[in-house]
Amino acid sequence: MTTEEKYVAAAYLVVFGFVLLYLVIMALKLSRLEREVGELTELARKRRDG
Amino acid sequence: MSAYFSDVLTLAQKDLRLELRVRNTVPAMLLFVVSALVVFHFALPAGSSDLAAKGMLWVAIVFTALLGLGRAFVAEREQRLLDGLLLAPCDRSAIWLAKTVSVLGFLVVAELVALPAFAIFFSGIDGATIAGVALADLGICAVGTLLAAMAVAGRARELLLPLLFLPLAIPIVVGGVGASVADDPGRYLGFLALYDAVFAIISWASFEYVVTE
Amino acid sequence: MIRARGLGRSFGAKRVVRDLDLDVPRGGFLLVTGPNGSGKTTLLRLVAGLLVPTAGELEVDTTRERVGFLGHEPLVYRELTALENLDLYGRLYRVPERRERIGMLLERFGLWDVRNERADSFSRGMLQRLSLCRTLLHDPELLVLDEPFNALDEEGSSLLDRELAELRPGATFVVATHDPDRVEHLASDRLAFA
Amino acid sequence: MSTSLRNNRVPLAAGLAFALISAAIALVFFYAPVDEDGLNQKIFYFHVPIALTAYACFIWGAWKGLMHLWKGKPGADLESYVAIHLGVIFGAMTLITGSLWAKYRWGHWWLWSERQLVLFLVLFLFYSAYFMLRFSVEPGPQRENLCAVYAIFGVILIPISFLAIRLANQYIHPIAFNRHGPQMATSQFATFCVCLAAMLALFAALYQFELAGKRLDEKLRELRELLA
Repeated sequence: MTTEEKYVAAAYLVVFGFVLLYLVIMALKLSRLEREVGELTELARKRRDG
Repeated sequence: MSAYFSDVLTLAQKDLRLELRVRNTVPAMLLFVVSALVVFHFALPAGSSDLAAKGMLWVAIVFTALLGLGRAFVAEREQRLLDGLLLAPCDRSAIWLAKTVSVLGFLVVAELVALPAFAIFFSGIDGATIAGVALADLGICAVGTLLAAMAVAGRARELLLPLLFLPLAIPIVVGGVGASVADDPGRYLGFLALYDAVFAIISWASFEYVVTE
Repeated sequence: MIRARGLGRSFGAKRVVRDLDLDVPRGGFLLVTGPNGSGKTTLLRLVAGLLVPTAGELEVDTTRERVGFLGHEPLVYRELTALENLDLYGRLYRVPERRERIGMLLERFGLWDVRNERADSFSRGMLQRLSLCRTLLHDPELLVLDEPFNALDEEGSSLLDRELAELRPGATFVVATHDPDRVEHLASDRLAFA
Repeated sequence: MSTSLRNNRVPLAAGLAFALISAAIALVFFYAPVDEDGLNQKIFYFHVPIALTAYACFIWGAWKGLMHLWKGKPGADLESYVAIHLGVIFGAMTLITGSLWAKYRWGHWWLWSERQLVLFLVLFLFYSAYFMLRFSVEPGPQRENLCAVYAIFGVILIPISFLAIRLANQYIHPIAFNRHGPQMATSQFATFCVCLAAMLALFAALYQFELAGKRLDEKLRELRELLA
């Protein structure tokens, strides 16, 4: 690759790096939400039974 | 209208009386600005131009103002005294205006010492610089007072004010430094006046929201 | 005078006042009781307009200049004298014949002799008396009093008893206290926080 | 209900963003001609739309802030926060791609004469302080008001700072680089427009996505309180 191409590639990588990072953060958040919903469901179930 | 200004006067008088009685803010600002100028002398290597020193003057002014602004709501913050003022029937923007006026007064006193000190230590000061300082003071105090009221609502208030204030102070520094070093200070003074007008109006209009809990 | 429907106020995730319905007629006296941290102070600050509700609605049928609020803090400048503090508030509230009224109140609450002393030299009880002067200064029609007997000695308390009895017919009251027996005979409505 | 309608916007916006970004990349690399600046233009196609999108985020955030103060619209505070949050992310991307561009074109990582870049630095600092403000105040009506006021200050700061930086360049850097190369060809302009649309769609998708997540958070908290 020429230097020119390297810079262009770097710029694009930065942008997509950001988007991917965002995706990872969102995935982590999703798993947290899932866990919380699970806990709450458990709580609700206990209430119904108890 | 006259009722509004009499409220402003009453509140500003109160700040002045507190300052005269306790003498906390103004002496600190005076000492700080002179110390800063001395530090700047050592920060500028030999052969630095007078222009660089003029830039330093503006740094000193902004940070001195920050010192005063940090103290602006101390009396009200301790023991929730702001509640007392908010209960009163006066328009809430009058509280902002009065505080702006008193901080402006303190800053001007500090500059009455700082500018002659600068002229003695570094180089002379021309009319454009003085006009620039006067216009910049208005903007600094108008915006700074609002931000100080914001900062006291937060937990890390001493830390918060400089962070909020400095990005907004950049245009003031540009206008001020431009007015003191450029050949045609007019456009820089005009810019400062524009800044003052725009930000004074929105600070005035938004203070009520800032103090609503 | 005061009407609340589903009134709620939270601080962060903490709901201090929730789903409260309240009606206090003009000339009424609402006695608010409850343990520390149960929401008494929050309710009083809501009524006085120092807080905005986060849920429901609250109507208080008066204007800011007719509300007298006595809170935990005396709301006086420590570095100013008693007279200067009352003068400041007197000006802001545009009290007619300010000097006479201030003098009369200071006299009545036994602060006339210390009127030119700074508030930071006052004891807790004296500060409470000064704060009462501030609250009554502008002849309010709605009195919001949070622990008014706090820090008052026996003399001060009976002074306040007399004052409340005198004001009772002409004003609406919202009073929070740990010591409900003291004002029980004045109350028309009661609200107990759990 | 409006909630389900709102949730439907996420896949719609995401799909649109995906399609537009794919089209943009294809156009940039296979359609748009390489001009005499070399491949420089290829960075420009994403750098400038990202910068414009960041402005759009800040303006949208301030608009929502104004709606909060003016109309007291519920949820406007959250929307304003999410928009500004995304604005800061797009702003950071602008700074990094701009810095790469500057290095490539002029051989320096940072150029104070590059006005847009300096403006973004100022805005980046300003909006970073927004987060400090937001997270040092307890959630509640006061925080909502403070954030709304600060967001409105932000959009006023944008043109004021822009002017200030122009003025500052006159006494700091008298010689400005000529930024405008030759006129863009029609094909280049078309590519640029698609890139801009792609970035705006990306913003819309992330915005809806974040909002849905935050609303879900709030509902969960409420549920937890109800069950506790």
